[in-house]
Order: sequence, then C-alpha cells, then structure tokens
Amino acid sequence: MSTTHEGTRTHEAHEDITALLKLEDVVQLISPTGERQSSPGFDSWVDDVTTEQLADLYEDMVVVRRIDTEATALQRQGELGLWPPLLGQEAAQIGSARALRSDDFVFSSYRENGVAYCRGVNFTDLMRVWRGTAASGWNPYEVGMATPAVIIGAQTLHATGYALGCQFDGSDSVAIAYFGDGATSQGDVNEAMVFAASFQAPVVFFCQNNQWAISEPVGLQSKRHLSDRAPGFGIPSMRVDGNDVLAVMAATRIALDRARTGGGPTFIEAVTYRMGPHTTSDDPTRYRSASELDEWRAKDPITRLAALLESRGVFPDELGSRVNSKADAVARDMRAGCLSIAKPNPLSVFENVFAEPHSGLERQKSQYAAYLASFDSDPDASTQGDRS
Amino acid sequence: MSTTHEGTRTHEAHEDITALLKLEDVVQLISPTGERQSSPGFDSWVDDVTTEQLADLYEDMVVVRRIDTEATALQRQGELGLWPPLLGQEAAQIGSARALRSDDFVFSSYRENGVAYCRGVNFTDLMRVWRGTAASGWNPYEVGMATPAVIIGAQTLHATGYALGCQFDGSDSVAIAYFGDGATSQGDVNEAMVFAASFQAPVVFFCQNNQWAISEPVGLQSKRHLSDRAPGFGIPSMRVDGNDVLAVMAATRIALDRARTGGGPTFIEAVTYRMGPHTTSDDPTRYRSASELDEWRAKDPITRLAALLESRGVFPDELGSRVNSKADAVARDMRAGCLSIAKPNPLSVFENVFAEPHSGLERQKSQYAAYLASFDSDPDASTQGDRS
Amino acid sequence: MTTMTLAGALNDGLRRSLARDEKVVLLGEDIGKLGGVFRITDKLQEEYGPRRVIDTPLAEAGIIGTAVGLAIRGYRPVCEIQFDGFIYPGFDQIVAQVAKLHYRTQGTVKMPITIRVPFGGGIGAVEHHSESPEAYFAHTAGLRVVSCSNPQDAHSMIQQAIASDDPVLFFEPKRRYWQKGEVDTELDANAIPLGQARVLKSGSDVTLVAYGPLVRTALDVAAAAADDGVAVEVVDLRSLSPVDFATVEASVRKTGRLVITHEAAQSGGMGAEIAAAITERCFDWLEAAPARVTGFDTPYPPASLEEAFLPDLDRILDAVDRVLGRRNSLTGWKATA
Amino acid sequence: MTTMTLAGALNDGLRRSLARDEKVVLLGEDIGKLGGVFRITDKLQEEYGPRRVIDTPLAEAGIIGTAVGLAIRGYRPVCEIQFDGFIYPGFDQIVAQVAKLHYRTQGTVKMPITIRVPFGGGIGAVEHHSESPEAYFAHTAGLRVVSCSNPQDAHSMIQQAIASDDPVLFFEPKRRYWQKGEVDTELDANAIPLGQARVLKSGSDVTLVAYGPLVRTALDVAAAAADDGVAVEVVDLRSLSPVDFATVEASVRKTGRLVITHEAAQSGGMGAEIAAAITERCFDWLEAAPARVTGFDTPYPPASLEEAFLPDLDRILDAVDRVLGRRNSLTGWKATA
Ligand SMILES: Cc1ncc(C[n+]2csc(CCOP(=O)(O)OP(=O)(O)O)c2C)c(N)n1
Ligand SMILES: Cc1ncc(C[n+]2csc(CCOP(=O)(O)OP(=O)(O)O)c2C)c(N)n1
Ligand SMILES: [Mg+2]
Ligand SMILES: [Mg+2]
Repeated sequence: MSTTHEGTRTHEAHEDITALLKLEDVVQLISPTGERQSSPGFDSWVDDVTTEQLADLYEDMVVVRRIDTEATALQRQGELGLWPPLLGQEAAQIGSARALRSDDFVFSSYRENGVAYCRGVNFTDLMRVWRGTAASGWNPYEVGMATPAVIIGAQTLHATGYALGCQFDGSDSVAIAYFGDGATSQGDVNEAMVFAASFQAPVVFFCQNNQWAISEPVGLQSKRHLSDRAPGFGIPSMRVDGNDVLAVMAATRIALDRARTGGGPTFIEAVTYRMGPHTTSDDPTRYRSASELDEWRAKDPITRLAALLESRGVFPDELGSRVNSKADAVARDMRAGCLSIAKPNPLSVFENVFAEPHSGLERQKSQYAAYLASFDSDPDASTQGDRS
Repeated sequence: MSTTHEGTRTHEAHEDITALLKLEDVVQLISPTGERQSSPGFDSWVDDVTTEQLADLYEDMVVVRRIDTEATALQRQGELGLWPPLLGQEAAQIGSARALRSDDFVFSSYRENGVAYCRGVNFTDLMRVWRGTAASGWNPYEVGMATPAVIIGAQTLHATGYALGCQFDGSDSVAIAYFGDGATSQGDVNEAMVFAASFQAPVVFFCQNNQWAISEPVGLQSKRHLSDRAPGFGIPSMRVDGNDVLAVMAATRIALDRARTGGGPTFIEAVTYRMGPHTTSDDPTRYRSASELDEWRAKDPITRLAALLESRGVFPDELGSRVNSKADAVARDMRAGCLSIAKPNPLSVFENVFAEPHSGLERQKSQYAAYLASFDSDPDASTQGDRS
Repeated sequence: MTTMTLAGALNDGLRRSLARDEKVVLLGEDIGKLGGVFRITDKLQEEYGPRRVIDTPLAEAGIIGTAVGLAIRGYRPVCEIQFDGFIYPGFDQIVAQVAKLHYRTQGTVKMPITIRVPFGGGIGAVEHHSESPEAYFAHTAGLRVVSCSNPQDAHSMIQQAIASDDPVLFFEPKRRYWQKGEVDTELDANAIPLGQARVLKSGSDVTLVAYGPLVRTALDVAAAAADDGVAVEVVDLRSLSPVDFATVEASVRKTGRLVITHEAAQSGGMGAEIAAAITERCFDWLEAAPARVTGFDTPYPPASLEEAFLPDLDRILDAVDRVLGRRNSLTGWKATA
Repeated sequence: MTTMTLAGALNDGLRRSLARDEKVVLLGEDIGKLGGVFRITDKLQEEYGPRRVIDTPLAEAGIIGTAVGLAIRGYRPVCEIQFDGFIYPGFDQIVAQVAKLHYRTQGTVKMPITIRVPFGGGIGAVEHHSESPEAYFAHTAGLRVVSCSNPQDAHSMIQQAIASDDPVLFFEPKRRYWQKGEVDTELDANAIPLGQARVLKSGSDVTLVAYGPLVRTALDVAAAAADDGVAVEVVDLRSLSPVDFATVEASVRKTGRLVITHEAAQSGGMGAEIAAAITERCFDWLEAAPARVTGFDTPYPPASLEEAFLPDLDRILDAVDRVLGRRNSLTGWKATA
C-alpha cells in the first residue's frame, strides 16, 4: 500500500479558485498521452509529489482496478449478488482519497471502492454487502469512512453535518462527500450545499461526473457544467480532469486546505467516465455507443500515469511486475476472503435494530426463535421440513 | 380594476440577460423618491406603459394594501383565523401579475393575495381559507391560478410540470411560480430548477426576497444573491427592485417572452421587504429592529409611484380620491362577503376526498351520519347533548 | 388468450394506455432507451417517442411534483419509482400534494396520477431494493393503493389505474415479474373493478388474505393444507385502499378464521387494519383471533437473511394451525375459543 | 413541585438536557431568537448561544440529514419540525437513514437523534398544521415513537428521549401546550421508563386507550361515564413504538372491553395495531370487538370542520356504549358476544 500524501501547506492563491478556473475549462496536470502539463495555481499543490509517490499512486490504481475485475468475476460466478465497477474512475478516487488525512471522514456512495481501499478497508469487508451477508462491511470509526449510502445524494447532508461537528469541536478534520453526476439533481445534494454554505462547514463536495447515471447522460441532469452549480450557492468550485490523478490530488488538497483553515466548503467536479456497466446487472449497450467508450479508453487514467512514469525513467517492467504481483496477491486474498464469509444466523436479523431494548421486537425475536425450534423438536411439524 | 398590460413583443436583447445584469446589481426604473430611472435593456419593455396605466397600477397597489389592512382587521376581530400580510410587497405582486396573460397559470404561496386580486379572484373567495370554512377559495381553472401552496416550495415543481404540459400542447402559455427567499433552501425548489432547465420548460421562477422567512434573515439561507443561484442550473436570472412596479413588470415581461418563444425558464429575484409580521400570529419585534423597518419604509412601493405620477402631472388628489373610494368599496364588499360565509355542513368533511367512490370512506360517512342522527332521534343518547 | 409474464403484461397494459389516451405520459428514471431497470417500459419510448415516455433527472420529488403540474394541465402521468426504497424522497409530494389536491381544490382539480412501484423482497438485492412501503400510503387519505399478483390482473389493473381520475399507488410484486400466466388482453373493459378483492380458491376452514408477491405463496399454502385435510380460502386483496372488506367479511363469516400475510413490518402494517376491521365486523363469527404472518419489525435484512425475514409456506402454515387451535410454534396445542 | 404549562415543561426539559450534556444541540427553523413558533425553545439560544441552539436554513431534509452527520460525529441533535405537516420533506432522511443507520452499521454508529413534532388538531389552523403522522413512524423499524400528554411527562420524557441512544420521534400535543400541571422537576431520574404506558384512572368495565392530546379527553370520558355508572380505565399509551402491550393487556383482561382513540385517520392508524395485537393476546377475554374512535380517512379538514373530524367526548362515549352492548349510534341495542 502506498504512503498517504497529505497536502498540509497553506497556499496564498487558493482564495480565488474561480479566478483560477477562468484560465482553463478543465484542470489537467497529466495529458492523456502522459505529458506533465503545467497549470498555474495547481502545480504548487503537488510539487512535493515525488516520482516514487507517483509510482505508489500507480500501484493503488492498478490494485483497485484488479479488485474491481476480481469482484466482477466473483459476481459472474455467483459469489456476489451485485457489484458496481469503478473501471475508469481510478484516478478520481485514488487522487482524492490519497489527499485525505486519516482523521478526515469520508461519506460515499456505492461505487467508491477505490476510496475505501485507500482508507484501509479490508478487502473481505469490502465484499460483505455485495455478498449479501451483512448490512455493511466495516466500522466507520476504524477507517474514517461511513458505510456506503445507496439512496442517491443522502450522504452529502451527512457529510455536512459531520463537518459542522468538526467545526464545533474546533478540530481541523474535514468531511468529504463523494457522489455522482446524477446525484446533483437530488434535493438533498442541493440542500447540503445550502447548509454547508450557510454554516461555512468544512466539507468537500467531490462529484465524480462519470457522464452517466445508469442510462441517463449527464446532459439530462444539467445543461451547464456541474461545477457551475456550486458558486451560486456561495461555494467555490473546480473542474478537473478526473482521469488525471495529479490534478485530482491538487484540487482535493486545495479544497481540504480551505476547509481546514476556515474557508468553508468547496465543490470539485472530477470529469471522468464509467467504462464498465452501471452494475453487473446493467447492459450499457442498450443506451450508449461503442465509439464513446473508445474515445474514453484513449484517456485511461492508468495508461497515462504509466506513460508519465516511463518518461521519468521508472522502468515500467520492474514497476509493472511489482505492482502486478501486489495486485495478484490482493485479488487472491479477496477471493479467499469472500468465499470464507459465513452466512449469518437467522436470528441475527433482529440484532442492532435498536441500541437499547425494544419490547415489541424482543417478542418477535423470541416467537421466531420458538418457531425455528419447533422444527428441531418435531420434524413433522413442517410440511416442507426444509428447515429441520 | 385595471387593464392587464401584456408584454407581447419579442425583444432582441433578451437573450443575454446575464450580460445586461452585469451593468447593475438591482434593476430599478423608479427610484425611491419617484424619479424615472433609465435602465438599458429594460426600458423598452415598458415603453408602452402610459401614465394612465401607471395610475391603474397605482390603484391596484392601493387596493391590495387596503384588502390586506381590512383582512388584518378582520383577523383581529376574530373573523379570520389567520392572515399573512403582503404589506410592502405590492409592487412585486402587481407588477408581475399585471404582466401575465389570462391564459398563463400562476402557482403561488400563501402571501400572493395581490396576485390573486389581479387574476380576478373574488374578495370573498380570498378569505375562505383564512376563515377556515373551505380548503380553498376558488376554481383554479376559472382564474388561471392554483390555490395557494402552504408547503414551502412545493408549487415550484407544479409550475414546472404545468409548463411542460404547455410545451407539449404547443401552446405559448406560461406558468409562473411565486415563492419566497426562505423557499430557495428547499430541495423542491432546486429540483424544479433542474427539471425546468433540463426540459427547457416555459416557466418563470418569481422569488419575492422580502428579507425574512419568519424570523430568519435571508443571509441565513444564502451567502450570495438569490439570483446568483439559477445561472448555475442553466437558468438566466434577473435581480430587480421589487418595490418598483415598473422594473418588476419589465423583468416579468422579459421572462414571459423568453418562455413563450422557446427560450425556457427564467429566474427573477424581486428585492422587497415584508413590512408587516409573517402572519397575524407573528411578533416581529422578537427578531428584527425598528430601524430596519424605517429604512424600508423609505422605499415604500406605493409612495414612490405616487411621486412619479405627481411629477407626470396626474393630480394626486383626484387620483387619490378615485383610488380611495375604490379601495373603500372593495374593503366593504370584502368585509360583508367574509361575514356572510356560511359554516359548512359537518358531513361535507367527507366530500371531494376522491373523484370516484371509495367504499371505506363511504362507510365512515354513513356511520357518522347515523351518529349525528342519533342526537336528533334521542337527545338523551348524548351525555353532553351539545349537538342536539 | 396469450401467455405473458407479469412484466410483459404490465408493458402491454402501458402500451394500450398510451395508445388509448394521448394525455397519458410516462415519467421516470431510465424508462426510455433502457426500458426501466426491470424493462417494464421496454420499447415504449421507441414506439411513442420521448415526449410520451420521458426520462427525467434523478429526483423523485421532482418526478412526482412535475406530474402534479402535468395533471393540473390535463395530463395523466404515470410515474415509475425505480425501487420501493426510493419513493421516500417523493413522499412529501405524494402525501401533501397528490393525495390532497382534489380535496384542497374542492374537486375542481383532478389528480389522475399513477405511481408504479416495484416492491417487496426475495430477489437477493442490496439495501432499499426490497421494501414494502404500502401501509404508509394506505394510511394516507386521498390515495388509492393497489397491488397485482398475476399477469391477468397486471394487464387489467394498470390500465384501470391509469384511467382512474384518482391518484393510484400501484405496487408491482417484483419477484413475480417473470411469473407467466394466461392473459385475455380483451378482457380489460369488463375486468373486475379496481377496488375489489378476489377469492382465488374457496375453502371452508380458514380465510387466508394476501396481496402482491405472497398471493402465490398463499395458493401454495392452500395446496399444502389441502393435503392435510384443511380447506383454506385464499383471498387476493388486490386493493389496499379501499380494502374490499365485504369480500373478506363474507369469507370469514363462512370460515370463522383469518390469517393475513404480507412482507411489510407487522406493526402498523395492512394486517393490523384487516385484523382490526374484520374483528369489528365479524366478532361473533370468529373462532380465533386473526393471525398475522409478516415481515419482522426490522429493516429489510441483507440478502442472505431474507429467507428468515419473508413469510413463507411454513410460517403461514404455522399460523393456519394456530387459528385452527392445532399444535403450532406459538401456543403449542390450544383449543380455539 | 412547580406549576408549569406543558410548553414550559418542554422548555425546561430541553434546558436541562442542554446543561447536562454539551453534545446536545438543537436544530430547527426559527428556534433561535424567536424561540420557535410555539416558544418551546424560548430563551435557549440566549442562554446557550447560537452554536447549541441553531437556526437552520428552511429545509427539513437538510435539518434531519445534518443531524445524522452530527450524530455520527458524536453529537446528540434535537430537531424541531415546525408543524406536523412539514415533516414529510424530511421523511426519506428519517426512514432511510435515521431509522436504519444503527442496523446498517451493525451497531457501530448510534443515532441518538430526537425529532420533536408539535402534532394534532384543535387549534383552528390552516392546512398542514393539524396532522397526526405518528403511525408512519410507528410502522418504521428502527424508530422509537412517543407522545406526552401532560406537563410532568413532557418534562421527563423529553429528557429521556434526548438521553436515549436510539432515534426518538417525539410528538407534542400542540393543543395542550398551554395546559397546566404540577411538575416535580427532580423526578426525572426516577421517572417511568420511556417505553412504558401508564394507567391514569383505573376502572373495571372498559379500557380506554389514548395518547397525546386525547388523553385529557379520555379522562373527561371516564368522568362522564362514571356519572352513568360505568367504570372506565384510562391508559395513556405514552409510547407508540414500542407499545407497552403488557399494560394494555392486563387492563383488557380485567375489563374485557377496549376502546382506542386517536386523531389520525382510522385506516392503518395506531388503533388498528392495538386492536389487532390485543385481540391476538386477549381473544378469550374480550366481550366485544375493540372499538376505534379516530379521525376520518380524509385530509384534515378546514378549521370550521375540525369539530366534526376530531374524536370528542360524545363520540368516545358512543363507542363505550358500543363495547358495552348498550344502545349506540352504530348498532343500536346489541348484547355483546
Ligand atoms: C433516491 C434514489 N433514487 C434512485 C436510485 C437508483 N439508482 C441507483 S444508482 C443510480 C444512478 C446514479 O448515478 P450517479 O449519481 O451519476 O452515480 P454513478 O452510478 O454514475 O456513480 C440510480 C438512479 C437510488 N439509488 N436512490
Ligand atoms: C415545508 C415547510 N416547512 C416549514 C413551513 C413553515 N413556514 C411557513 S412560512 C415559513 C417561512 C417562509 O419564508 P419565505 O419563503 O421567505 O416566504 P415569506 O413568508 O417571506 O413570504 C415557514 C418556515 C412550511 N410552511 N412548509
Ligand atoms: Mg454518474
Ligand atoms: Mg421571505
């Protein structure tokens, strides 16, 4: 696993992001062919990233892509009920997550498995929800990341509230909310911007615009760039190439720094592409063209970082084999972990509904226990007998 | 009642409202002291308004203020349960409503009694809801105005849907949604902007920023001008002096024209002030200063129009007495109408829940009828006997 | 007669409604090119164009609120909510607007809106994709609430719901979408009225009331009980508001025993209303207290626990034994009153 | 003992909670300088500052969703919903997040959120200001739902709700805000547990179950019935999730007769659950079917019709007569089973 790159310096230019952005439509620090581009105002935020650290980011991206491939395979083999691939969004997730401090807190949607990986979530835990054995995979407080929200946009308000709590505590921890392009249409996301702006909450709104909300193109949700929305709420925004891990990291560091130093919320639109289906249940050929996919393949976030590393003299083969064997190991662990997840006990359905005893539920539990026991005591009591 | 001024001309400059607005923060055509100000791009939209028509607008404003005063009095006398005064917002309501065509459709909140007056709603009908005798006062289709929405912001989505229907019908009718500054924080209002922009629906979002949402100042809802919000959704916006009836009319005509000619939605922020309490139940001294009120009194929408008319040689006394006698007559009618509203029959509680018969409700109705009848047949059946 | 899946029958019913009345418009997320995540609107946009079958931005309050405006303008919107658990962001517009506008406007404004909701569990889905929120709406005055259980009803009822001048919450049993059955596509004009229940199997010992996905389970229960010499009468409720109590009452007066089953949580579910109302109406006929076999008062659990959560053949049979005073898990052996 | 109004008791209870635990924060519309439209938070912002008593932007989903985030951060938010009818925009956050987060996170994240809702009618208000939405929440797994009926309970229960590690929907009977009573402000530590009902008046003939605003009406009924020689036992339910069925059951086993009253619509209301559950538990003791006296299945009507809509002394007495087999409006003379 790579080192966490933390952007801790303050930066004089960060106050006027909007002015910065006038200069360029999408901030890009690595071109699709792997050249390092200069972008005034953003460069200095990633000056400290060494080639070695870039290689670590590369490793992260390859590993999470492998996790994704392995999970998709597990789903196809019937070992997972569903899987939402992040294919194509590795730079957006790794670049942002690696900018966080461990005491920051992530509120995500279902697709942020790359973010979860960076937060230190165990591979097996990542799979529990999709294997259908648990309502969630991990303890949020252990990794600084809430369990995923499936209701589109709901988590943006949670992030805002959490950030408000950080502000109250006098802490400089930051909450970051991940959500998609489709989510921007939900009332909750807009209310989150209202509340965050009103309270100047230390929250980062990180929107992965992957061009699609299931079958709906982003143009159906908005006629303007999504990053144009936030300024009207009083929240500065940035639009970055989401397939460029450095640009994403720079933007996230700027936003985190604003939040830590009392500057309030920031909105980041990471322009990327969902190269796979919405989930393993989806058939994207029904609604989008092969040529569109080809176009985005040419902008692949991993290939471009590989090209940059190559140009920096990092031997791709050596790095490649190190990274691949890491990825293989992770995939192996993950598969083994997944297959080892036990089916929960039927009575556990009643656990954790409440923190304190609830008489109604307890009665249901004991009645159900008696029901289950009735099969043991008398196999004939069941017509089917399939439980006995 | 005044003539309806309809802005039917198309206008070449209307395409770039945002550019227009760069010129001035708030569009103003009549200064607080009654001077006619010039505002490039807006003037031409009210060139056709004659002095006589200005006098009509003056009459409207005086009459609706009188309606407001009379209703407040009726509430104080126990004849109405509640009344939400529009005091101070006359120009915003009259200027916009008089720009509408009769086939346009209004979706309003509870405070738009001036708008209702312009739509031709009968004074007595205006009072039914507040007297608590009916769920609403009028048939929306007869006046082109939905009955008021009390759930903050809900009507903005209705307006958007109605506008979409106009678009489907190939009609050039427009829907206009009235709402307050507080409402802009609701998810519904933001979703309405998303939908309106996505479908380019012919709808006008007319926000009366009266500085307060009950006890909450507008600064709590937004750190930016409310008019700054819409452009990020892809909706052009204007910010006008809401106490200036001409500026409001010009802006509304621009917005209506955009909508009629396929230009899609427009957002108008009319900057005004709620000079009275939120409702007759409210005590504004708990949360705002007398000096703020004084400041806004100096910008009174009616005084400034009177001053302009005076400068145009319209004898204020003659006009004044015509207008006052009209206002007196309306107030008299209204009071008489209000007092004449009959208390509905108890069984009418079951009417109009459904358009088609519903067996469950019919049973409840007949059981309640039998219950009521039991008092008639046998007064002793009731311990209290207060219904017999 | 044509053999159709329940999904296919809904698709055909929607197509007929679109053809019959040009004021019918479909609104929802992914209902256009994709045809909906369950393909219920498959090919309808291709056939009727994007003006009649409309992909909306991703916001449920927006969908319902826009439908309200369209209805005021004279349209007859049919909204698809992608999954049961996503109806809540639209709850305010449903409860405070759709349900109340006809009342609020004293009958001058009609709300002929149909809200289609694939509901219930049993498909191994993740959170929010297996819920049964019908009781919220049945408790809300001003809404009609129905649920179909087979292809024939799906075909007729969706058309009836759309043709109704009242708002209808239309709950589709998603785990039965692929169930096949014979459909008389010409029956619709003479179909059973929307508010009416149907006795699917008659029997004299116990009345078993179900709706939506559990109707099929109820029929299996009746078959299993018959093997055991118990004649179970199965009532498919079809309508949850209004409930056709006359049909249930007639059945219970005959059998003296009532079992109700649904997937929604027990407390405050439809079973409570049916048990309470039937006790009021049939107290003197009841041989035992009505029994409820329902989902637990827990959130819908992860997929590997749904088998425990969902009422099934055995749990319902256990309740049948209970109302008959036969040995069962709850009371052991106990004679009925 | 101090004499307090119910509103004053809530205010004092909130003040004590703010003083006791610095993680307690109040969120809502107009709760600061104004002290809330009912003045329940009067002077609390002055005393505890705008960081503890927070005026929020005007958006209910925003209030609840922000509270969820605060709770995850370790705070104990108390949200005020200005009126019952304005809770629906926050419904999704309540039902899909607040209610489910403890379950979803397998108990690692607690949701100690209290949502205060002034509810019910009888104050001559306009639409959306007189509703009784409690059954929606009692049907939702993961929520506790309570309602207080008098100043003493208001004082204790609000503090217990805030101290609970579970989310609590706290329904305040708005038309009783100005009702006065004796409050022992030191009782709180030893107060009745939050989930427990209370027998307010004992009697052997009929059990009358009420909560919130109708408890007082129920006591009036008991007094009127006593004049008539009928001994009514009044149970103040206090908690709607869980319902303290043990207390109701004990009462009904004594009286054999049950009447339930609430303002919410009848279909699917709390009365249905109580009637169904008590019939299950007390079938052999019941002399008559449990009777429900409730609001109608209509939207809450305009003020001048609320007298017709609201259960009152006479309508409840009519039901008491009914369960006693005495002459009543529904069945005339009829002996009980
Ligand atoms: C409230 C709600 N409505 C609908 C859905 C169904 N749904 C799941 S994912 C999705 C698309 C989300 O698109 P986007 O926000 O762009 O995120 P992405 O899937 O592209 O990462 C939809 C409609 C949901 N989960 N929640
Ligand atoms: C959903 C909802 N929440 C709360 C309220 C209570 N409420 C009524 S008016 C009001 C303030 C509205 O302010 P604004 O939108 O500025 O309109 P104004 O009253 O100033 O005209 C509030 C909070 C409501 N009616 N609906
Ligand atoms: Mg997307
Ligand atoms: Mg306002």
